[in-house]
Amino acid sequence: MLGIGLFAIGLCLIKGLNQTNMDNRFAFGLWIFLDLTVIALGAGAFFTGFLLYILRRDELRAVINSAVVLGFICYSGAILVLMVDVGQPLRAWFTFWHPNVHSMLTEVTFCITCYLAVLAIEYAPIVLRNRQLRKVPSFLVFEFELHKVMPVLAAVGTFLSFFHQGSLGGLYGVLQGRPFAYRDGFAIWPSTFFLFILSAIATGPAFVLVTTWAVSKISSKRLVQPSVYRILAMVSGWLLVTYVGFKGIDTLVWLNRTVPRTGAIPAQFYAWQPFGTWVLFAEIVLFGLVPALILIAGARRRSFALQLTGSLLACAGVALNRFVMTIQTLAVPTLKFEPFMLYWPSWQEVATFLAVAAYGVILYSLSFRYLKLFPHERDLQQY
Amino acid sequence: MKSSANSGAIIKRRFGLVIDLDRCNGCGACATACAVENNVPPAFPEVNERTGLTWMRVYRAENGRTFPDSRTVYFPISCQHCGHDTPCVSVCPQNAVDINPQTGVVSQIPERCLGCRYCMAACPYHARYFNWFDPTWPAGMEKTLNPDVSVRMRGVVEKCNLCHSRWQVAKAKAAAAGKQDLDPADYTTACAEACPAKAIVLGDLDDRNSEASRAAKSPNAFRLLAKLGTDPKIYYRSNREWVRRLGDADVAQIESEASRG
Amino acid sequence: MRHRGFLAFGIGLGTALFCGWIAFPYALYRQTEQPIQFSHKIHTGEKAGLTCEECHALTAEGRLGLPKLDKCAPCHSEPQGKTTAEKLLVDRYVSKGREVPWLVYARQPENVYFSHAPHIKLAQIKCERCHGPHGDTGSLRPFEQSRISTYSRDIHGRSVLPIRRTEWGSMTMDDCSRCHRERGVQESCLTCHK
Amino acid sequence: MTNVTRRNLLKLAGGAAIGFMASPMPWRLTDELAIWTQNWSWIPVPPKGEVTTRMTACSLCPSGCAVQARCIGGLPVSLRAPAGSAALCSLGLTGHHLPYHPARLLAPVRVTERADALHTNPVRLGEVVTETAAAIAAAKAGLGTVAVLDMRPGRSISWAWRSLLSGLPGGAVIAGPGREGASLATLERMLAIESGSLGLDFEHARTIVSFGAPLADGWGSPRTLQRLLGGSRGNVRLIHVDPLRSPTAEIADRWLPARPGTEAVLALGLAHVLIAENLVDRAAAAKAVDFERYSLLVSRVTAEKAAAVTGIAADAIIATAREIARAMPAVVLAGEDAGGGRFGRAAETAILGLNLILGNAGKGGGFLARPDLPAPFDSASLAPVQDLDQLPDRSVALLLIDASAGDAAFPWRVVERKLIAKGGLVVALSPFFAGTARHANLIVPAPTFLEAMFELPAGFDAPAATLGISAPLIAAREGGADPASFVRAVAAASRIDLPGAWARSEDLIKARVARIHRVGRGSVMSIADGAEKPLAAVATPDALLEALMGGAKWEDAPSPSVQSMKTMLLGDAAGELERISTCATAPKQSPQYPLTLLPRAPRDATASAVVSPVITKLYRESVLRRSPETAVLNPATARELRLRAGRKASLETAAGAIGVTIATSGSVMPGAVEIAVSPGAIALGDMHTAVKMEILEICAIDESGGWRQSAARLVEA
Repeated sequence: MLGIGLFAIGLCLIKGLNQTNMDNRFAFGLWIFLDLTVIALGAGAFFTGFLLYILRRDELRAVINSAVVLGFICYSGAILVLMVDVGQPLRAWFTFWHPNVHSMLTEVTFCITCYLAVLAIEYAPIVLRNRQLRKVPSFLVFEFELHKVMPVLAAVGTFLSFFHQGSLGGLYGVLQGRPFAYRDGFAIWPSTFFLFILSAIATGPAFVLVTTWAVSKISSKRLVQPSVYRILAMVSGWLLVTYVGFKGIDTLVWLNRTVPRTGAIPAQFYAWQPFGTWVLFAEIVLFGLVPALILIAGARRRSFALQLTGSLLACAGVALNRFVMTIQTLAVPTLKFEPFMLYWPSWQEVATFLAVAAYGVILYSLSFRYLKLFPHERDLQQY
Repeated sequence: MKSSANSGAIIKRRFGLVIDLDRCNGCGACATACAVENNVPPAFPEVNERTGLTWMRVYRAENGRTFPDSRTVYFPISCQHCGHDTPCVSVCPQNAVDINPQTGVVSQIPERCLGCRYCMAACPYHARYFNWFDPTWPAGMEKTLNPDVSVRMRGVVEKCNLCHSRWQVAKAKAAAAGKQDLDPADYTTACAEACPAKAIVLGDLDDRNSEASRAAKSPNAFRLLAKLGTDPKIYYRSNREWVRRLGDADVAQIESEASRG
Repeated sequence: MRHRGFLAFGIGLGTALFCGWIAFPYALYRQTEQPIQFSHKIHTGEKAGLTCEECHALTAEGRLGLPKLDKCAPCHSEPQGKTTAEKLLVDRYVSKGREVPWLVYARQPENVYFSHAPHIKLAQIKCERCHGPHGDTGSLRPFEQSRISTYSRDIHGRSVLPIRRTEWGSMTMDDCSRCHRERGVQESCLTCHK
Repeated sequence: MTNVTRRNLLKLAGGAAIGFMASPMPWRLTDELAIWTQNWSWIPVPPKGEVTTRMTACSLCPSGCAVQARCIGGLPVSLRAPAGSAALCSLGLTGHHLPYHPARLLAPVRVTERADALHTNPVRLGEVVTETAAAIAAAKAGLGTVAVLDMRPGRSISWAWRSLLSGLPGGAVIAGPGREGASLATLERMLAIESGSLGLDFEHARTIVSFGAPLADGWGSPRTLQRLLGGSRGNVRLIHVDPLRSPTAEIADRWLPARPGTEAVLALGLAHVLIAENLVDRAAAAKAVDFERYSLLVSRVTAEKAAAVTGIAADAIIATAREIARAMPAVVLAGEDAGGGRFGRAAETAILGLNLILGNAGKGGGFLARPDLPAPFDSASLAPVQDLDQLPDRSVALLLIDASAGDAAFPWRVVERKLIAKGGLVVALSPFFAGTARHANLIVPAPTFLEAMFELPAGFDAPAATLGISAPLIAAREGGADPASFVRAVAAASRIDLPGAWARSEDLIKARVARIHRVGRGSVMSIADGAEKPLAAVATPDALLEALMGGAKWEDAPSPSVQSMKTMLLGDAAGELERISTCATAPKQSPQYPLTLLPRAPRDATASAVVSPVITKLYRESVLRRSPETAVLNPATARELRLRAGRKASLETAAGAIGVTIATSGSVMPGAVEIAVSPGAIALGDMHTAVKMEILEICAIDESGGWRQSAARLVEA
């Protein structure tokens, strides 16, 4: 899988993006949509860090390492894909040299790269705790030092992440040329800025929960206390409720104030199959409110099954939201006399992403094999 | 400091096009002339209407009635050179898009562009095009390229810039004659020049006695998606009410021939 | 033990610095000799007594460049003196009516639209400001071109660092816009790019 | 001295890393690489050189528009219309691309068919000449006849051909089909004009009644279109008969969508109203020997009857007739049948007859007599110029195709039928391995636009004879052959001596110019300053030639009088018209072919063998021109036949089938199916994509070499 993927990447880099099925209308395609999703899910890393180091929820120490690794994978993976997605990767650094401070994308680029650095540093001590490396005295010292600054890093990471999750939302919210995506905002940020933050931190823990569960299934080991799952579910659930609340308000404002002002008619947006109004419903209720309630209920009733379904639904929900913002926005026509369009990714696009996914799995399993991702793993094996 | 005062003299123009849709009969000469002038390469065999490069693109639209009452209108659409909250300018992460203060032209600099295509997502007119392929001409045809326009490489965005190279040439000519500003007769776009029906007019929209500014003020003149508040500098005019409704953004979607079924 | 460790570190550091600072700049540029040697000094001096404008004249379209053969031919129909350059000029070019394929130090890249007219006529900038004082050079230095970017060393900066030792000797975008800013020229990408 | 441990290596690496970071190398490399992407060696670089402006004229169609070329280092990089003259069409704007077209031939080739694909192998020009001579000998020996298919008649090279053929069995020059205004020949027959031809005086017409003449699609001179679209539109009215809601219909003041194939009835119906309401020029009409018969005949076709057949309301027909009579002079054109070909003799006679009863013959704003251009040389005997349908089937042993000055799409089937059973030899003169030349056995590469001197005789729609010259701007390519010298070579090889002292095409053109100068009539119109001076004021033939080379045009003095001994309103189609007038009924569709196939053929798709690859901007790269793979129906028709938009289907006629996608549009006539004709892959310069069966190949055809609308059906895949 990695092989085919790398081949596809090679094609795209050497022959150019004509290898994809993207076109002048679908300037963004599968890659951007999945990047957004992945980064949203990766939010688990910083948010758990935030809960642990800033809010001092020490139970979460059990999953923090795993969360950090996940975050690292998600972010590095996303950046890898982005490098293939842009037409001129060798010029990507222009963004740092000649930045346009008004562009949400600039914010995103800066934050993501910085945060990736932070994650790398957070990753370091986990690596250093490897038995072999512990032999080197200087490394021990280094690790110890790192531990002292960890809260600071967490804080920085949190700030950066909050910011770029927002910017990712802003990415679409500011498109005043696209009434479907455009949102009014507070200060310089459109509402999507905050909604993306909320949805990301809401689903981040859910994703951590899912992965942790998956890993323990595969390795058939108990990795964390059920209580940890419960906290994650609870946190995720309540955040999701808040998110859905705001999302609902935002949608109403958008439909009744923002859109009419642009001269467009909301009904038109959903006049095109397959993107009927059901999308809106699914986004807010089916994959928003429902998982939220399930999660809370699950946490209350100590039912892991519920927690898991809730988490899965929540993750699906955030994916759907990112899909709508990316693909549907481009599919809906703006001019009266132009057609509605659809697009299917080419195998190169899919393969490229699978390669990154594969890289993620490999990196994670290596970390799991050689590093101590779940500190309580040992103790839990006792009984 | 005569020299500095001299070269710093402020010239502010708002060049724009006024396109008379009642004269346009969709011959496509504007699109062809544009491609020749701006070294836009011919299509690869794989290229279709969704991946092509057409700085000036002519859309066909119908009034939605049926034979024999059906009527067709052609919308020549290039970059609309929005003057206010220009959607593509603010989104470009590395300043590859800006507005020339002297002409009001929205620029797109292929050498700076990294090909993220965010500007294309931002443009409501789909007037920006991405180089999905390396530009290629049949052997020998590169001898017919216009030396005043650089050929774009694969992986960057390009679009209409109101034949800016012609503006540069006219400026140089004026400067050689010691004049600060160009002679309007020396500067027109390839599309306006080529239109057999004289349906396209280029002019300074601020210059009260330019033909363009006068036409733009006519009651039947309108701008596409004007309600978005981006103040585009390309005006359209038609005496036919249904055409104006098609161009403006507040009527229900009308079946478009452009959909090709 | 400890001391040897530092030795290793030092060696690494040293080689890297050497490669980066001395070897790299040397390897980066390809040096080519001009087709024939030429002395501005002789032509501007009392020998020929030409002014810059006589050969590098501004056209009505605002173009300015190297003189064509017809400028050289009148005097150089016969070799002026014994130098090989003279011989080459007459045999290879003047007699055959072929233009001399000079390598232009200051040629701007394909994506730049540069016209001398506004700079000379309107802003009245002296040639030396950008081209340096080569009006009185006795010979032509080899043409240096980056192997990677294909840019002439003159336009991309003599130094490998983005620092300028002299007012001239570099015609990067930054140099242009610095000067434009000083003179309060309204700038945008399309002012210079095409 | 030191043992290498892993840790030392680590430290070495660390040192190196820090060292590099502290050196300019990594940073400069990043920069250089970015700049490298801006100057990729495989991205074409435009030419350098000084800018010049040169004048010439476009030879790509008979209109011969003036052209101002912007040249860099002497080579044209863009073409435009000089100030004050008609703007160029997409073909003209890209004409300077053609010398570099991928289909361009640079050496004589033999065409062979292997694995049902065409291949070319280079041959020496000598071989072509000897084989042609051999074929001539064979023809003389009784194998068959010799004919030349002249795709651009009226050029002086035609005289060379005609004198070459004069001695040969059945030797004739066939005027290439698919020419605009070919129908004028019918009018000439009706007026029994021996010498010269008819010229059309659009300039002074106040009404243009166009039966399917696609004026807005580049039919005739662009000047006409620009008059119709331009500001001065006020003084000319356009009445357009066309089942297609075509661009011409869009700009027409009145649009009459007559059912395809009922044009003749509509014309007779109009004639009926004109005569019945006494709106005709009796004096002029009475000149016709068969006026009585004519009026009797048309009296049968009442407005109501015409309405029933054509599907146009009776009062609309009456109103139109009155409108015409109100805004005289009104010229009536027989353009193209809904299939893009000629109407056929009966319909043409009926339509053009209107001109005669309106008294347009020899009147300003109508048809003027137009003396032919002087021949380039005198010759005792010349082979006749004929239409394709005058040529008997299975007769031609040697067919020479002269596509050197342009080509036109037409169904090869009609030509193939003329060749002798075991298919005679076909030799083509063409710059491209495209269009008509693809059907030849041997191709001699002629120079193309801008590579050689081309003469531009007036198009059919010029009131008086004119001559312009397209001057070369590009040196002719190596391996090309000059048509005239080819004629000479063939003549020499088969021991035919040709009159006149000419060796190359230029000589012929110069000779003709000299003769025009001797005639001394008319005036010379300069493009540069728009000044018009009498020819008498031009001192020498060379001065005239120089002027013409500089973009000027010679225009003959108009001579309006049409002296006609025997005007026939019913021409030679009386019988058929009788039938039509008595028993014409609305065309019925056969149950198995319920649809009428109407191909839409814009000029740039059919008027030339190749177009600039950049024309893809109008076809594949945008939706301006419909895709040739899209069959468009009226929504009602689609519902009736249970065809769904977006579905793949096969479009079938008696002649064949092609794969299409179904689309619906209100602009299509119920019961019709529209398909766009577009330049094929080869015409657009794509030599690798396999040549597809094209729409025109499945249309019905007529003997004169045109396409007709055809009965068709759509079968969903």
